[in-house]
Amino acid sequence: MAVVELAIPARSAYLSLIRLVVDAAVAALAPGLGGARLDDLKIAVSEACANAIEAHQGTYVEEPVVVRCIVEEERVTVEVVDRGAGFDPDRLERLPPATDPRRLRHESGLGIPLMRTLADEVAFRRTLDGTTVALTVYRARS
Amino acid sequence: MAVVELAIPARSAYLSLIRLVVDAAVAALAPGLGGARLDDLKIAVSEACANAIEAHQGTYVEEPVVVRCIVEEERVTVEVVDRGAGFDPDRLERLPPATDPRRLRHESGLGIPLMRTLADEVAFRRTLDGTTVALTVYRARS
Amino acid sequence: MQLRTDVSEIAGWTVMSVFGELDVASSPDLRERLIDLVAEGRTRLVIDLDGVDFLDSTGLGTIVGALKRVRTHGGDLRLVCSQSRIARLFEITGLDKAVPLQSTLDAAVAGG
Amino acid sequence: MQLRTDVSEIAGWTVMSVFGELDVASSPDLRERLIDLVAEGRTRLVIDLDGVDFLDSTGLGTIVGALKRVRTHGGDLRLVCSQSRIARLFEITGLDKAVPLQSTLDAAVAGG
Ligand SMILES: Nc1ncnc2c1ncn2[C@@H]1O[C@H](COP(=O)(O)OP(=O)(O)O)[C@@H](O)[C@H]1O
Ligand SMILES: Nc1ncnc2c1ncn2[C@@H]1O[C@H](COP(=O)(O)OP(=O)(O)O)[C@@H](O)[C@H]1O
Repeated sequence: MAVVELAIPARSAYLSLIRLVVDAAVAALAPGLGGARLDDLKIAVSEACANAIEAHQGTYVEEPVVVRCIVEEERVTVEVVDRGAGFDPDRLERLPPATDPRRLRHESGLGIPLMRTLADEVAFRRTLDGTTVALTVYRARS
Repeated sequence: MAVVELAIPARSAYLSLIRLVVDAAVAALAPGLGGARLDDLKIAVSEACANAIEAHQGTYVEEPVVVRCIVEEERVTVEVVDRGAGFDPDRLERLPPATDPRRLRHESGLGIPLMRTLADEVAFRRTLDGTTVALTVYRARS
Repeated sequence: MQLRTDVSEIAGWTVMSVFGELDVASSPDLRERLIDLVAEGRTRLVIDLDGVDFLDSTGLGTIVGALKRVRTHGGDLRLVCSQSRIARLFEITGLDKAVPLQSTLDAAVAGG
Repeated sequence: MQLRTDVSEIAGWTVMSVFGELDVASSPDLRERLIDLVAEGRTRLVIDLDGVDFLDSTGLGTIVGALKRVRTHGGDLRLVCSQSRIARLFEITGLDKAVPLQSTLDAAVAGG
């Protein structure tokens, strides 16, 4: 198991750097993970980090967000750790289907649905001082 | 001041990733720092990290090495933090001049001299549990 | 952030070509530019995403917003997206059903 | 690591072209390959560094080692290095005085 951890200011301007590091870290640590799967993981991580950064605005804006890449034999997990106020992922508003005209009222709310589709596993853990989102992609599965 | 911190396994295979992250972090945080100065800093950081990784071999091989990029208005500092046994930088063997035939007996020992030339400031700090090397490059100076 | 847009007029359509990474850092900027176009009365819009290197959910949301705005003004929105990496995100969110993707600019501005 | 070497014979010289990052992770590998060449009696060596993207002190040390080994066997070592980023490291360590740098392969194999 190899772990690479990045701590980064809670500002969206750093998302690009986070994606670059996740890309390079996973490519170095898990060369087996194909380009498309790595792209999926990168988008999911970017979404989780955007939410973590958002959760730090206000009180925790000076606290870094932590991104931890954990590479194991059969899977890659990226944990995104924040110190925000937390939330209940089971109580989010559901978006209307894309064919429903009311769908157009919603410009946000697509991040967690995207994470759930792009990663093989998504876990939201409430921690003592925030939220940890763990995104897992299996190396063999597609 | 913006701080980006990377914790990485103590293996030389990760040096390439460290350089990439330092490059991307400094380019994102300190766009003013020119390409040549950034190259210099990257080499100096790579040397310091190679030493830190070397210092972890044996007892601390499972402990990560930490690389912290600190970007301020007028300068960029990269700190390389290890938990190795430490050393005295003032008691290193001096290499013979390059024109001395005895120079060819030394295949190593060029890392710290390179750091000292490439960075504007180099500080070696003995910490409670290892060494921290701080490499600083000023933005305006050449 | 690193987002660049070019605007041109082709066959009665206003084409906005987007270059760079379209994420939560850069989407607000794109949103403003699209709002400005619609405010100028340019409601027949094509957004060309072929220069986009990265797209996240706020980028998708920005496009949903543009679609809503042009429709409100009796206009229309079309997307150029030949990169499968990017097109995939419209497919998995079902948004390709709300705004069809065209693989070329020619196809996007064809047929009225 | 990501290090590739090609070996060819030109005008009585054995030319080893090095591609990739030459750091503490990859230098031991290069060192072995250079030792093998000298062991085969190829002691008139040119190392072409124009494909090197990154060089650290162990890379420099590996070249010092090769110089020592070819000299011990009555041979010689020349370097091709037209990239100023890389040449600079030889200059600031003074090693350009021990092994002169040539900016082209032609110049390196010229003159005996
Ligand atoms: N790490 C987090 N901490 C606190 N709240 C969060 C976190 N992640 C997501 N949320 C909440 O869940 C909501 C839905 O998130 P998401 O699906 O990514 O859409 P969006 O970010 O566009 O609103 C967010 O608006 C936020 O209220
Ligand atoms: N972080 C460190 N911890 C312990 N010892 C160190 C550290 N950095 C340097 N040293 C010591 O200083 C010596 C000289 O370092 P350097 O000039 O980089 O050359 P080299 O690494 O090639 O020996 C090393 O061999 C090592 O003994």
